Formats: sequence, structure tokens, C-alpha cells
Amino acid sequence: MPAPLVDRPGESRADATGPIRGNVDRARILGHYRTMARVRAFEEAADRALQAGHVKGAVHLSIGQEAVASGVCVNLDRGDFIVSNHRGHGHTLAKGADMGAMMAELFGRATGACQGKGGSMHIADFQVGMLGANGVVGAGIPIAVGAAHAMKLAGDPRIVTCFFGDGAINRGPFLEGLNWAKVFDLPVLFVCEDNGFAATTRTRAVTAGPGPGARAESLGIPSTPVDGNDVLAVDQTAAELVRLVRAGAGPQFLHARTYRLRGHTAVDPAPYRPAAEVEEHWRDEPIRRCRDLLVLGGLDTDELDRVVADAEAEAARAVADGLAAPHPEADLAWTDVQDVDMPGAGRPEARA
Amino acid sequence: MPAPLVDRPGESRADATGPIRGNVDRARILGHYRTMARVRAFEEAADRALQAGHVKGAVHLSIGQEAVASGVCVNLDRGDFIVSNHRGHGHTLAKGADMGAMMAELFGRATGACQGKGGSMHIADFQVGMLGANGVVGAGIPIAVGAAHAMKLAGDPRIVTCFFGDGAINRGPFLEGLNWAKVFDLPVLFVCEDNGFAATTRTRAVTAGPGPGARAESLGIPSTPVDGNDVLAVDQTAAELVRLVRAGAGPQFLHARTYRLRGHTAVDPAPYRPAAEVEEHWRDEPIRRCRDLLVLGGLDTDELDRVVADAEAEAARAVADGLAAPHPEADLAWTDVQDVDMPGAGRPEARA
Amino acid sequence: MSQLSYLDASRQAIAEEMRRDPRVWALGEDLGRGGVFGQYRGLAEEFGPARIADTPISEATIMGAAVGAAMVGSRPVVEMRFSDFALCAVDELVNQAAKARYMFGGQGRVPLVVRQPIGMWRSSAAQHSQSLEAWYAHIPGLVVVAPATPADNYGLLKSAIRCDDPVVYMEHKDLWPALGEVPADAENGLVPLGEGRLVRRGDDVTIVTWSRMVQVVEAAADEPDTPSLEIIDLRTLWPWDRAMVLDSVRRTGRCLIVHEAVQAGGFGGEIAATVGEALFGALKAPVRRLGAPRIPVAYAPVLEAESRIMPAKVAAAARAMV
Amino acid sequence: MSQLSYLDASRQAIAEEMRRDPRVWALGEDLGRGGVFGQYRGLAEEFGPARIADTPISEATIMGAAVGAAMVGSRPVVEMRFSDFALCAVDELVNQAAKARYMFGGQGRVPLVVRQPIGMWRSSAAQHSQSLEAWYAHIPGLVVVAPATPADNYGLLKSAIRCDDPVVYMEHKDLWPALGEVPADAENGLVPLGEGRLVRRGDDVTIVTWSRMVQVVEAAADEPDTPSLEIIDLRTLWPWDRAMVLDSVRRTGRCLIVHEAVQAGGFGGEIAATVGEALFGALKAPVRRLGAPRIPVAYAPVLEAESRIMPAKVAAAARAMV
Ligand SMILES: Cc1ncc(C[n+]2csc(CCOP(=O)(O)OP(=O)(O)O)c2C)c(N)n1
Ligand SMILES: Cc1ncc(C[n+]2csc(CCOP(=O)(O)OP(=O)(O)O)c2C)c(N)n1
Ligand SMILES: [Mg+2]
Ligand SMILES: [Mg+2]
Repeated sequence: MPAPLVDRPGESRADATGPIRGNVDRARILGHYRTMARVRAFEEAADRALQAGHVKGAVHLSIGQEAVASGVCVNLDRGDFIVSNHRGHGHTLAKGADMGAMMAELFGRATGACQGKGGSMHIADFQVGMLGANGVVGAGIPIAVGAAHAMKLAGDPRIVTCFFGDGAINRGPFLEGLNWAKVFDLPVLFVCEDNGFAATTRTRAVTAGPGPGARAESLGIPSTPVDGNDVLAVDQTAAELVRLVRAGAGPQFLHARTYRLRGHTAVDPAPYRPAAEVEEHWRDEPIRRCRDLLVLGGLDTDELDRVVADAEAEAARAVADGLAAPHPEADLAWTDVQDVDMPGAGRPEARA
Repeated sequence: MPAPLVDRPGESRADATGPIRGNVDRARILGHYRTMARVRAFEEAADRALQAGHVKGAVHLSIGQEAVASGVCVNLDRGDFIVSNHRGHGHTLAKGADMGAMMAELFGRATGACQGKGGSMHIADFQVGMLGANGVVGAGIPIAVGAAHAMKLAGDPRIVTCFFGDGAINRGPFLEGLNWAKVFDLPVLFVCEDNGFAATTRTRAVTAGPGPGARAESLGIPSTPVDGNDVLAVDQTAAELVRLVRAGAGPQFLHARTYRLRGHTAVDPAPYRPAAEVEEHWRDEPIRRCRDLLVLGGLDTDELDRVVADAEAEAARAVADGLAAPHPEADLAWTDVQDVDMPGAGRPEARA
Repeated sequence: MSQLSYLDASRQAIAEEMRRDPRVWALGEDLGRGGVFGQYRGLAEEFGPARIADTPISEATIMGAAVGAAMVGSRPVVEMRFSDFALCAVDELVNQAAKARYMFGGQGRVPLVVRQPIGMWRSSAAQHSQSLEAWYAHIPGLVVVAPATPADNYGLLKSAIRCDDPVVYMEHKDLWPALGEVPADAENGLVPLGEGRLVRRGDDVTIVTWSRMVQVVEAAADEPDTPSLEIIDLRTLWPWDRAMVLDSVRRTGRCLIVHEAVQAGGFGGEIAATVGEALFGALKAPVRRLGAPRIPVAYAPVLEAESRIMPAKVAAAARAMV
Repeated sequence: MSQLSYLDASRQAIAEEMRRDPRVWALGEDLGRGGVFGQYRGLAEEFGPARIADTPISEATIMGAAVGAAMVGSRPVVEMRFSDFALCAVDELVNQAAKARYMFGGQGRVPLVVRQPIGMWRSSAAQHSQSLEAWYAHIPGLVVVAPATPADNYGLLKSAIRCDDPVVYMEHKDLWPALGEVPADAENGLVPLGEGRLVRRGDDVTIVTWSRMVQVVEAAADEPDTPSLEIIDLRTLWPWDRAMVLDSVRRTGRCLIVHEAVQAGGFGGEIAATVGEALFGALKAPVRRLGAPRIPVAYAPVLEAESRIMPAKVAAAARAMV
């Protein structure tokens, strides 16, 4: 299985080599470190931009959950598809989307990934196979399953990965979509990003039974649990599941336990959980853990700092470029609605 | 646990006594025989009436599945609730509804259970706790769960039983409703009547994983399988589950395997399955099995024939009464829509 | 030309489109055995079970999977059985299918057709009789079609399948057996989306209608006392043929809109408002609407009849306008 | 009287109704922490977690369970968070809640209130900004309410909770902080369902509007060049106050309907059609409608603005009518 590091397509990988843990080489881990640092930097920058009033809509930060995005997406090819949810910046970046276009989308600019029409909850980048975040919890599941269905129908080898939260497993589409994927034996990897919360509610309070994995297995889909804050574990587990999916073994399910270190939205101070709990989880956060591993493996901390600094610089550039980018023309609002009704852009007056 | 035979409230039970199998006495089994014979007679009469053009809407016959209705409902009190699906005649009769009102409903008469407004797929009899059949597969599940929720909120000891088919387990409300029932620890018994088919489709072809029971258990609800054509087994299993539900042990799940001996609707010749398969299942049908048991237990076949004859006479009376009953007044169409808009009956012209 | 039923016309349309374009496929419950009304009879035999896909009873995912499949280049025909069951899949149709192309800034499209058979049919009662075309006409991103004849069911279904945006395609269950001439030639029989059909010329009142009501209005026109009716079958409700309607009403000076759906909040309101605004001063009588009362459809025929528009009602309404 | 926000008015209404009637309870996601907008803040503390129930993310079952609970005698207040998410629960609302009483021949009733916050709010884009009141007005069995002021949100929510039939209750998210006088006395503050509110007398044009647009229209009326506007806040969309609207238009001779929802297929069509028919001949100008274009709501403010009705637009439309 070729498993390119897709965090920055085209960019040269780190030159450090040699195994660190298992048979994973340092370059791969460093790649994760870079991807996660980029996600973190993006989220922090987006948060600051929001506080400064540059982002108008809601933003759901994935701080603390970067390892799931990085560990899964590193195993996907550029042509493979992902479908995401409202907390999708990490998945999108890890799949190779351009950070500048993403930030510009948050700012509602013409240079945004969706030309400013979607915002954070509807970021998509079809060029890298990112078929969209979603504002409706669970709604991505049938969409992902359908994309996989189309691949199977067409004999197309590309596979689909579907990210969703632990809250989504209480919605009907979870059952329907997983059952469907198994019935039609589709090439789809389900990734349940279990951060313990659905908005302000602890998911265990509203979730019966043993959890996501048991539900998947009751639908005939094998589930593999993983420490979602251990990027290497996520990578290695996802690698095997992706291999199975590609090999035609049918849908697979990855249950990744992690923790949402920030509020549900960027403006949520999350008073519903004790500070001590959050602090404890900060000690377990994936980027620090990855760094520790790399340092243990002999990597120079200066080099690691440089990776972080690069990521932060990239995010700063994304903010600066986004702020400098033009707002869309108002007429853009009238395009891409539907062809038959509105063949050309323009308001009805203009079209009459 | 008092477990009244509610098949004909007020009617005297059979006078035969003494154990036949386990500690179940003959009277109870004879009660089942009578209930099942009544369901069968009703279905056959409804079918004939439909062929004769007296029933306008669709009818889904429960022939072959009578043991589930009888075995479960015998364990319910009159005040307990049931929620049913499109194939609900058996459940409704077993819960104590009046056969005449049911047949009149099929005929769309003013004396119908719903005054002719609902038809077969919307039969309800709130007086005996029958909260309605449903035309939408799976839609009864959340309704049943909600009724149980209200009981729990009110500290009301009544419990709710929810009947649905094996096709319904592929709809979202199955997951959502069962999860909900367990999360709120509600007094509800789920009964999955697994007849192998969803309309013209074999459910195993569209159902992934080990089946209904495994799905229930993945949602924290214990599942008990039962031979759904063995009325005694259904009775004894349901008795225990009802006891648990009443005792506050939370939701329970009964998975009853049975077979739909007739077409999906009364007009479906079911060409999608071999005649031999159907024939084989006729040998296993619950009424004959119950009769064999009773005969083995020493009951007089004449008496059993009388039970059947009585049931058939009752059904014939229901048909005759239904045909003699008046059609509803057209103005009835305007009642029970909603109070605030249409406080009184009558067309807008009449109300203006 | 050949004589086909409304049902067979749709079947032929799908078969031809599936032969023409390998990306077209159909999904829904029981399709392998022909679908609940037989609209897919024989198709599984010709195209195989992968392209005529038997699905679980999972309306939300039938629709949602079609959205995903369409976004990556296939062209699904979604079967909802009864339009009433499509109410289990509204997020997928309205929040996802209709908006994806727009929200994503045009990066993807959702070329799917969702067949939602509508209307009263054989005492089907409140959960199997609805006509909710007005809902979908209200949703940006959706095309809404409601054919009344075999030829249109053939030509419009083909156009719908070729459309690059989601189409809500509403056949009327009572029309399945209706017979009519259908152009045998695959390409000539296409009917463009958005164009009405002038069913009959007339002088006194323009009737705007669609679906099953076209026949009812024609029957009304044939009654002895009825004024001369010009009948327009809208065929596509969004976009609807404003030009055809306005041209006609400009000439007749009167407009009556007839639809089977509940009148309150029905699509007739849109047409009446548009005509009333555009032709103010040119109207000889107020624009009128005839739709079902705002009551659920009841089971018993005598009750169900209260929701039905019959020819006599149409004729009386037209008479009252002249 | 006391000064309350639109949000606090609703909270007070629920609290009072829950004190008055032990059968009333609320269910939805995150209610224990006050709900996503804080509409339930403090209620879990007073009434406990059983009556202010935190639910899983299961919109279909939130709605469906409420139907079952209502049928056996409790009175649920259903929280849908954003009206857009109610699209995951349409079968439960439209096929079940709205029709149960009717289908079962009046044996049971479904006294529930489903709160569905609507409207554009802080660049929420296409899946969090919809106003679909027209849909529910089209469905027999549903009452539809859309309050514009704190007093109405107090009085109408109480009436909705006391109503024995299902009520779709649509608060506007942009109005949460709006302040206004609210009658402190619990019983006097009730606002009957189905009655409009005359916001302002005027001579030239009757404006019929509701929800967030009431403020917008008032602002338009205050602009210097605007003709004299009579403003009616419909408050309840079904049943709507035909008498108040017709009386007013009879006097002014002109009617403009303003709503935030998409104009095509919007509820304005119902009103325009009704006014056009009832007052034909008495109108000095065609009835006009002002609603959003038939495009999804976009994210970027400059694009979103294309979907917004601003006071200047209303004023211009009114001016063009006189
Ligand atoms: C159908 C639906 N219901 C409710 C919401 C509101 N909502 C947005 S995110 C969220 C919590 C989702 O939790 P989870 O799936 O665990 O994802 P997380 O936010 O934890 O990443 C909720 C309730 C929604 N967007 N869609
Ligand atoms: C949501 C929905 N989808 C489809 C249908 C059409 N339909 C009616 S019954 C049925 C099969 C149901 O199978 P099952 O639940 O196993 O019940 P059974 O008919 O076998 O008793 C179908 C598909 C429906 N009524 N509702
Ligand atoms: Mg979560
Ligand atoms: Mg079945």
C-alpha cells in the first residue's frame, strides 16, 4: 500500500528517517507532527480571527482531536474521498486542502474554498476529495455511503472515509447508513471521533449500551477501538482498516477516543465541565504526545519548533491573505442554485 | 402477576383446567386458541370482504402470525398500551378491541373503530389501550417510547408494548427509539415480529449483521428470541419480559420468528417465493400447533371446533353488521382536524 | 408513436436512459420485483441488481446515499414509493441535495431524480394520499415536475434524468393505468423542464392545473353548461411556465387554478399571486383557486370525497366566474 | 408589566405553564444546561431533569416520542434547536402528530408544542437559516405561530402550550435579545391563537407581515418618503386573521405582504390570493409580495444580504404601490 503523506501535497517530507516505534519511520511521524501543528495553528488562528470579528458564523474547533484527522488521512490517496461533519477543519487540512482557501472561507471571501457561500460548516474541497463538512449531525453518513456506492457501481477503486462524532451515533442515519454499507459491501471507512461530548451534553448520558463499536458490530461491521490521541496508533490502525477496505473486505469502523479541549463552538466557555478535567486532558493532548515521541526518537527540538513556527506562519499568512482578499460580488449569490431555473448569474430584474 | 386473558374481556374462560406444559393451564392455552382463531377468522373474513369489494383500502393480513399477538397481549392488562404497525389486526384484537368496530372500520362505516376515518392501517382503540396502527414502517417505535416516557413521568404503572416487523429494524427510528427507551429507562416491551419479509423483499437480503436481537443488545436492551409460532413459548417468554418491565427493569426486547403465510397485502399473490416454502410453513402454523397441544392435553376436538366455529360466526356477524352499518355523514370529514381552526364540524361555507 | 400507459411510459423512459448512460441507476425498496406499482418491472432482468438496487426500508439513506452518489458522478433515480414516505427523508432532500451545489460554491452537483408518487388512490387515507408539491417548489435548488399524461411521463422523466440538478418527480398514483400516445423515438419524445402544455384552447376562463387534475378539468370542460375553458397543464411546477399562463389569462381575463393538494398554502397561491400582480387591471374576475380543504384525507370513500375535486366543482367554479 | 427579552419572555411562559400544569414538560438536546440559546436556563434547576429532559441527538424521536407522550395525556414542549433540524423529524410531525387525532376518529389528541427557531442569524448559512412556516401552514392539523415581540412570545407560547392540538411554534433567532413590555400577570398576558395584531394604523398601504419582519417594516414606515403604512403582525399563520387583513385592505386599498422566507411558494402567496379574490375591485393597486429570492441562504454577509429584506426595500415597494 503506498500511503503518501498528504498533509501538504508536493511539499518535501522531513529528511529524518529510521524507525521510532514499530516499523513506522520518523519521517512519517514528523509528517503527523507537521499536519497536527498545521491543524492546531489553523484552529488557533481561526479562533483569534473570530474574537477579532473577522469570522461571522459559528466555528467548531478540533483542538485536541488532531491525531484522528492526521492518523486517518495519511493513509488516504488524494483521489480518495472524505465526508466530514461540523468539526471538520482538521479532516479537511489533513486531506490536503489549501489552508488559505479554508481561512478565506471562514472570512466569507471570494477566494474561499466555497467562494464564501458555505462557511466553516460547509467547507468542501472536491479537488482533494473532500466532499463537504455538514451542518446537520449525522447527515454525512448516508452521503459517504452513497459516494462509496457509486464507486462500487463504477468499479472505481477509490474509497470513502466518513468522520462523525459520538453524538451522531444516536441519530437514525447511523443505523441506516452502516446497515446499507454492509448490505452493499461498500468501500467505506467509518471513523467515530469520540470526544465525550455532544455540545454541552456528555454523550454517555444520552447513549445507551456499550457504545459506537458495539453498534457497528451489531450491523455486521467490525469495529476497532483506538486511542485517538496517539497519532501513531491511529495511523497504524487506520492503515490496516484502509487496506481492508481497499481489498474489498467491506466497510470498517474505527472508534477513536479523544477529547475536545475547547468549547463546543469557539464562543462556548464550556462551564459544564470542571477545569481540572480539561487540564488533565491537556496533558494527554496528541501534539505534545507526538512531540515527546519524536524527541525520544532523537529528533532535534529546534527542528520541531521550526515545524510549529512554519505552521503558525502559514496560518498567519492564511489570515493575512484572507483579510486582504475581496468580498464576493453580490451577484455570486445567484449562481449555482440550479441550471433549469437560473441558467445565468444575476438577479431576476437583471435576467428579465 | 395477574395475567388476565383479555381476548374477550368479560367473557367466561374455558372451564378446562390443569397443567398441559410447564405450569400453564389448559384454560390459558384454550384462551390462546380462541384468540388466535378469532384473529384468523377476522383476517379471512376481511380478505373475503375485500375480494367482494367491501374494503376499499389496503389490508395487510397477519395470517400465520397470530401467536405473537396472542402470546404477548395475554400478559397485558386492559390499561396497558400497545402500539402497532400496518399489520395490526391481530394485535388489536388480542388487546381486546371489538371485532365489529374493526370490521366496520375496514368497510369505512360510521360504526368503525375510527368512524371510518382511518381504515386498516390506522385502526386504534384507545379504550383498550390500543394507540394505533401505523402506515409508516417504524413510526410506531418513537410513539410507543413516548407513551412509556409519559407513564414514567406521571408515575403511572401502565406499560407499553410496541409491535413492529423485521423490515422496520432498518429504519432510523429503531435505533433512536431503542436508545431513548434505555437512556430514560422506560417501561416498554419491544416486539419484533420477524416474518422474513419486508413486502416483496426477503429481509435477510437487506439486513446486515446478526439481526434484531443483536441490534437491541448493542443499545443496551436485552433481547430474548422465541419461536413466534409457538404460542405457549411466546406467552411464557413475554410473561417474564412483561414482569421485568413492570418491575422497573427497563426496556425489554422480544424477537419472535414467524412467517407470513399470505401476501404482503391481501391482493399480493407473493410470486417471489416458492409455493413449497409456503406449504412447509403452513405445517408450522401456530393455530394448528396450539390445537395439537390441546388435543395432546386431552381436550375434546369438538370443543376446539366449537371455538373455531364461534370465531367464524363472530367474524361473519362483524361482516354482516359492518355491511348493514351506515356510511359516515360527509360532514364528519371536517371534524377532529384541530380545535383552533375548526371549532365545530362543517364545511367552511357552512361555517362562514 | 405507440400507445402506452403512464406507468409503462415511465418504465420505458428509465430503460432508455439507462441504456444511453451507464451512470444512471435506480434505488428503492422492492425494485427487484418491479417496485410496488410495477414501474420497474423487467428492469432488474435487463440491467442487473446492481443498477436496479433493492434497498432496505431506509428512506433517509435511500435519499442520502443518492446525494453522495450523485456528488461523485453517478445519476441515481430514487424511488420513494409514496410521496408520504419521502417525509422520512426531508433533511436529505432539502438540507443536502437541494443545497450542496450552492453551499460548496459550485464544486459539486447533485443530479438525482426522486420519484414521489402523489395523490389520492384507492382509499389510502391520511398517510398515503398526500400531494406536497408546494413544499418542494418553495425550496431553492429543487426542480419540481408533475406529469399528467403518458407522453409527458416519458418525456419529462427523461429530461429529469438528464438534468444536472435534483428533480422532485411526482407521478400521480391514480394515473398509472392511463393510456396515451407516446413518441416511440427516444430523442424526439423529450419534454423540456419548465414548459407548460396547452391542453385546450378556450375563450372565457384559463384553467391552470397539473397532474391528475388535468383529466378532471377536461371532463369539466366537456360538461354542457361550462364556459369555454382554456386549459394549461403546468407539468413542471418549478420553474413554472409563467409566460404561457400570463399570455392566456391576458386573453381570457379570467384564471382559475385547480389542484388536488390542500388549497391553503398550496402552489395555487403562488400562481394566483403572480397572475393577480402581473395582470391587475386586465382581469375580468378575481383569480380563483380550487384545492382540497385543509383536512387530512380520510379513509371512507364518502369522507375522502370531501377532499376530492370533481369535474362538477370545477365547472361550477368556472361558471361562477363569468 | 415588566421589561423582558423575547428569550426571557418565552422562558417565563414555560415556567409558569409548568407550575400551573404538572403534565407540561420539555424535551430536547442540551436543555439541562439551558438550551442552545438559553431559552431553558434555570428550568432544570426548578423542575428537575425529568421534566426538562436532556435528549440524545435524535430529532425524529424527540418529535415522535412527544407524539406518543401527548397521546396518553402529557403535554410536551419539543425543542428542535434550529427549525432546519426539524427536517429530520417531518414524518413524526406531519404524518403522525398532525394526523393522529383525525385518523383515529377523535379518540386521541396530540397536544404538543414544537419550538422551531427560524430565520437568518449571524451568518448561519444554508442549513441554519431557513424559515419554512409555509410548509406547516399547508398541513391540516397543525397550528402555526410566529411571534414578533416579547409580549407575544410570552402570551402565544402559553396559549400554544394550552392548545389541545399540535402547534408549530417558530421563534426568530435574531429576536432573542429584543426587549419589550410583557404583562406580568400570568393569566392576562395570554394571547389567543389566530388573532393578528394591529401594529400601527395607516392610510395608504396595508403591510401584512410576521416574525422578524415586523421590526423591519416598522423601520421602513419611519423612513421619510414612505407612504402611510398600516402594519399588521399576523402572529399566527394558521389560522390567520383574515378578518383583520381584509378589513384593513378594504380601507387602504393596497396590500403588501412581507416575509423573510423565500417568496416563491411562501405563505405570502396564500394571503395575496385570498386578498386578491376577496377584495377584487376594491384594490387600488395589485397585491404585492416581498420575500427572499429562491436561493439558499449564503454564508458571506454580502451574499447573505441578497436574501435579506431590508427596510429600504420595503419602503421602495410601498412607494411603488401608491
Ligand atoms: C440533526 C442535528 N441536531 C442537532 C444539531 C446541533 N449540534 C451541532 S453539533 C452537535 C453536537 C454533535 O456532537 P458530536 O456528533 O459528538 O460531535 P462533536 O461536536 O462532539 O465533534 C449538536 C447537537 C445539528 N447540527 N444537527
Ligand atoms: C417508511 C415506509 N417505507 C415503506 C413503506 C411501505 N411498506 C409498507 S409495509 C412494508 C414492509 C414492512 O416489513 P416489516 O416491517 O417486516 O413488516 P411486515 O409487512 O413483514 O409485517 C413496506 C416496505 C412504508 N409503509 N413506510
Ligand atoms: Mg462528540
Ligand atoms: Mg416482515
